[in-house]
Amino acid sequence: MSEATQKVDAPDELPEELIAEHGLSPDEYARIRKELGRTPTLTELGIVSVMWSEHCSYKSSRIWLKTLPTDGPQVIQGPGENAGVVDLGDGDAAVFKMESHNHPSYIEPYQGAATGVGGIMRDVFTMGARPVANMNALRFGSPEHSKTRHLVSGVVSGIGDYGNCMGVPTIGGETNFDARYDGNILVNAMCVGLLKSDRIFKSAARGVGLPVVYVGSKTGRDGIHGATMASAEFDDASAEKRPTVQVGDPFTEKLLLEACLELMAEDVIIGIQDMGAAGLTSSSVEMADKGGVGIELDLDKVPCREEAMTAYEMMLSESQERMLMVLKPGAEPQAEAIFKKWELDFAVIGITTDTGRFVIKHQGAVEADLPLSALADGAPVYERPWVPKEPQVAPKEVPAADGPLSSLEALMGTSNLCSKRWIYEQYDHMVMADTVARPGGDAGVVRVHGTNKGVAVSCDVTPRYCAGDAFEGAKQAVAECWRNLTSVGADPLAITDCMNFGNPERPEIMGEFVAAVKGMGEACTALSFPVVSGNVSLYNETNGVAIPPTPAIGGVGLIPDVAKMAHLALAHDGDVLVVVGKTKGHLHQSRYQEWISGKLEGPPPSVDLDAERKAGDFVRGLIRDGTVTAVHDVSDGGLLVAIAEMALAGDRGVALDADIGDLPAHRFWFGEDQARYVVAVPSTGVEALIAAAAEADLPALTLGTVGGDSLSLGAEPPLPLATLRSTYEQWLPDYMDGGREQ
Amino acid sequence: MKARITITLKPGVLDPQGKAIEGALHALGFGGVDDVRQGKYIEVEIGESDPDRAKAEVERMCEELLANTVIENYSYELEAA
Amino acid sequence: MKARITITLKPGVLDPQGKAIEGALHALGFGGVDDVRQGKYIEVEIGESDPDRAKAEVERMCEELLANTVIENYSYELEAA
Amino acid sequence: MKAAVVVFPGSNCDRDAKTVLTQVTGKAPAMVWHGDAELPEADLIVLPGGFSYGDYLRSGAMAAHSPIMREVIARAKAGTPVLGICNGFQVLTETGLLPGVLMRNRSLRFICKDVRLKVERNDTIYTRSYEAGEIVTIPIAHKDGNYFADDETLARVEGEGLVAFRYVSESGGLDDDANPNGSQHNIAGLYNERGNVLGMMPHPERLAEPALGGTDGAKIFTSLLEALH
Ligand SMILES: Nc1ncnc2c1ncn2[C@@H]1O[C@H](COP(=O)(O)OP(=O)(O)O)[C@@H](O)[C@H]1O
Ligand SMILES: [Mg+2]
Repeated sequence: MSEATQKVDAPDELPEELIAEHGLSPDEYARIRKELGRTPTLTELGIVSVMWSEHCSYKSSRIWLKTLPTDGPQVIQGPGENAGVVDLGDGDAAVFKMESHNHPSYIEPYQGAATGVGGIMRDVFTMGARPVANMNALRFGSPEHSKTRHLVSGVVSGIGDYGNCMGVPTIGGETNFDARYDGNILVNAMCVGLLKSDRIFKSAARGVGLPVVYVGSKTGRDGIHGATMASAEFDDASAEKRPTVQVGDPFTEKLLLEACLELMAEDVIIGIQDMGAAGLTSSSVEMADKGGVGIELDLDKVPCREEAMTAYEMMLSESQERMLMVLKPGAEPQAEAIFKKWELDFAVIGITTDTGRFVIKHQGAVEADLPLSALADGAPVYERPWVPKEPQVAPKEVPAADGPLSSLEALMGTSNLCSKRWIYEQYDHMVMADTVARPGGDAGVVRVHGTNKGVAVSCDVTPRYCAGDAFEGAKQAVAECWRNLTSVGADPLAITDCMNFGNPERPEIMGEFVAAVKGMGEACTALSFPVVSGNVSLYNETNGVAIPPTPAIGGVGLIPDVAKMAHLALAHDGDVLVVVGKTKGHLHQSRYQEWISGKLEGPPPSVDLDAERKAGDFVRGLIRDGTVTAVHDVSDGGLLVAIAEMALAGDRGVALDADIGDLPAHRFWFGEDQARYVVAVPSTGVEALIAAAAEADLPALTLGTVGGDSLSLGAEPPLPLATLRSTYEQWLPDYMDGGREQ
Repeated sequence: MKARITITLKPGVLDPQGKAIEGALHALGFGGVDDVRQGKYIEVEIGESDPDRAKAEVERMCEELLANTVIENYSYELEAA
Repeated sequence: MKARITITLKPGVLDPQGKAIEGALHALGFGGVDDVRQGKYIEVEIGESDPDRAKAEVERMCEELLANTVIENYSYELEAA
Repeated sequence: MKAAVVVFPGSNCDRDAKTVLTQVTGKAPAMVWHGDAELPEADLIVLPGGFSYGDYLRSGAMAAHSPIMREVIARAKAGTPVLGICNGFQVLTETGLLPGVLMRNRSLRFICKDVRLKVERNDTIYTRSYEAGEIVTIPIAHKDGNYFADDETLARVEGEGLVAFRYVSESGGLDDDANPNGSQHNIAGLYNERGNVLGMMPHPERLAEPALGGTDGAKIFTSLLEALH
């Protein structure tokens, strides 16, 4: 079947509305016509539209993403495959990626979030890795918005049900509430897997005449146009797009995982690719394109769940839990036996060819015959116009509230600083019995099974900083992620990202994107923290109002020996707290500013990457040589919030007596200056630590002494931990219960 | 009045539960079984005796809470207490 | 034939789902709602056209798998294809 | 001690069970696929946690009808120790080897966290390494762990001392706050009359090593090793 002897039965002309509905611009359509020398069939139009959608083609972002640093001695696989791969030594490697499922989660939070988690895990096990840790980065609208509670509840249970059923621990994440996400929530899911570095599977279908095999679930009419939907701006009519929601089946995915890993242990797979966005179309195009071959599919062979599915529907279906593989010839029976054992569909649906064409046959007709070069590499690339944002002028001083401790108490009971326990307790974070740092700390850590090496994972971005200044904000996101990994004692290795932005056709949005990429690039270079995989989600806006630029960063680090891991919980009375790094008292765009003035304005804190590196390397050294008994980086809410989190985690109070110099107390305790860590050290070690810091040219200041059951500071009445804990722990459960009692 | 509400997945929507039950029934020897679909059944006592108002109330409940109308349909019967 | 099976909790058996739905309905302003019970609804196509044999088959399915007869009751209707 | 771990489609704590059994007994257990007709000779059969068949229909229901379960039931009736953890407990109640059912948690949410358990007795093969009445920490991770039985069954279970573990507060109190899922009488684990079958919602295999945050779970396995040796 390698020759397409039949002709395509193309229509004379396609209606303009149909072309527009497929999200193709008149120019893009003209390109297709020219490429084909004729009008495309409906199936061809569908195929081109999904391949050229923003989601699959990265047409607005590609030229910028290319500027990111992606190399390093630790990098085994950079961007371009289903996930990135970094070296963990001893032949072990970590595979990871983050992906967005924003639009589907807004429309149907449970299924949208669940299928997002399913999709990212497939990306990871497609590479031959067993997923060992999931993370999730969530941005919801304001708690007061009428939809927020429903969205939180659905998204969290969707993520939980899928990951829990798969038996992959969800070891952390982040959660923000901000009115700027009211109409466009963000659900970014990350997965980390482990494999042996000489057993990495890729997607290229190298070789002609090879069987193309479909495995997993059957194809239904799920999510047709999902990929184009993910690239379309919302409007009030988007409720109409509802039936495109996909339903996840984590049980089938668990079987698919086990079946794929079992087959991967044999030497029969040439290329493998999961069917994600744009399902069969994008998986087969990518495999053929990367392998430099043509591909021909016989859709009569595709396992279908519904009757009378057309070629168009099969090619665009986004049914979940499916994979495409190219096998060594003759290996089909061996592979089929494994998939049958796991009660999954298995079908040879096509063959690789030497024609360089993408040929789709169905019921005796040729439904599509397209040059592969036009679909993948030939997809449009735009250098969209962009304008830089006006620099923010610092508004007047942020006013001070009464006392730091009473401010702290109030702050710890706000939606953004409160405990996220209500969320992470719905996620099985211990399954696989290798979770050595559970959610609630700076980074989650899982052991490499059977060793004492640990893989640390953290997800970070501070959208309010990015809204103030996308360049500094993106730098900060990378730096905070690096810092969180450092705080547990890990060597940060590399990142994945999820670039969530508004409509790139608006120059100011494109300007934010460009600034964020530049900021990320600068930070990644300075911290030797390259980008190995990622995802872009654009058009996150409703009725012309965009989300704040949200470049979510997911980082992975290595702890050579988990016995030398650090944690934020204060561990011994009498230890002394020391802040490493300079405290300048930057309050613009801070949680304190938001709380005291109801506004977020001004420039975000700037990020001095040299200082970050110096402070981080220093603190990591303290952890490795066992000098410190607890470590926490300083981020949202500033120093006092960091100290409070350490106190609550260890259930030990602190008597604070820092010499704050000339800084007003509220700036000292709540400023969000970067490149800082709070460490706890036995009192006998304080002097040496301060001296070592001076040696390393790092500011270090003692803050107080661990002990008791409250936080005390100056003349203010001490704040009992029990009071603080209930404020901190109760906000989210009370909020979520509010729906019942209103 | 008592409302008996049945909530089913819209045609074409994947039903993992139904699929798994079908597999289990086959394994138990019910070979001829096909097209298994699982839904929900909910009984509600409503403090409304006027049939028209009861109807309106049950529909509002289904739309607002009981059914996920993105992927589910619902039907119901009313029965006087 | 098609069997429409309804599985409900026996009276006296705790129903956490029903209770939660009731609470949510109250919160949504459906004040008069009471006694909410959640059950399952399962549709099965059976390859059997004789009503008696179909009946026997459906009952066996329910007893063996679909219902946990320790806590659940079942009822069903048959409909010719 | 020779153990066998039954693997159902959707089991996901089978490897964790294997790890702890290997650590404690020094011998890797036999991993038995649910579809196998043969169950190897074993001193202990473990039904691991996870989501057999996705927990679709009712948790544990479809696994309970797996061909291998006929053999497990026969062995249990003949006195072989059978330990069901989490999903394994749900399978045991579905087969009728243990009374009652595990319903959806009172909160309707999945809950993963460490809980405090009271070890009701230490005169069983599963608990001889514990003190009677000892309060231990073991994690739970489930959505359907809300134990329910009718009054008569409950009275029998209590009367015969079949409760293995109860959810308690730090100080051992049986208050409602310490009950994570709404279980009757705070029941977290249950024996059969003969004492050879134990079903428990908490996951002892997850806290059996200091690096994971505790070792209270290991004593179930050391007890078995001692008893079955
Ligand atoms: N959606 C979530 N899922 C899982 N864990 C979460 C989620 N949101 C927050 N957490 C956890 O709560 C803790 C606090 O989060 P965060 O304040 O973002 O930490 P950091 O400031 O160190 O980045 C972390 O351990 C994080 O993993
Ligand atoms: Mg941190």
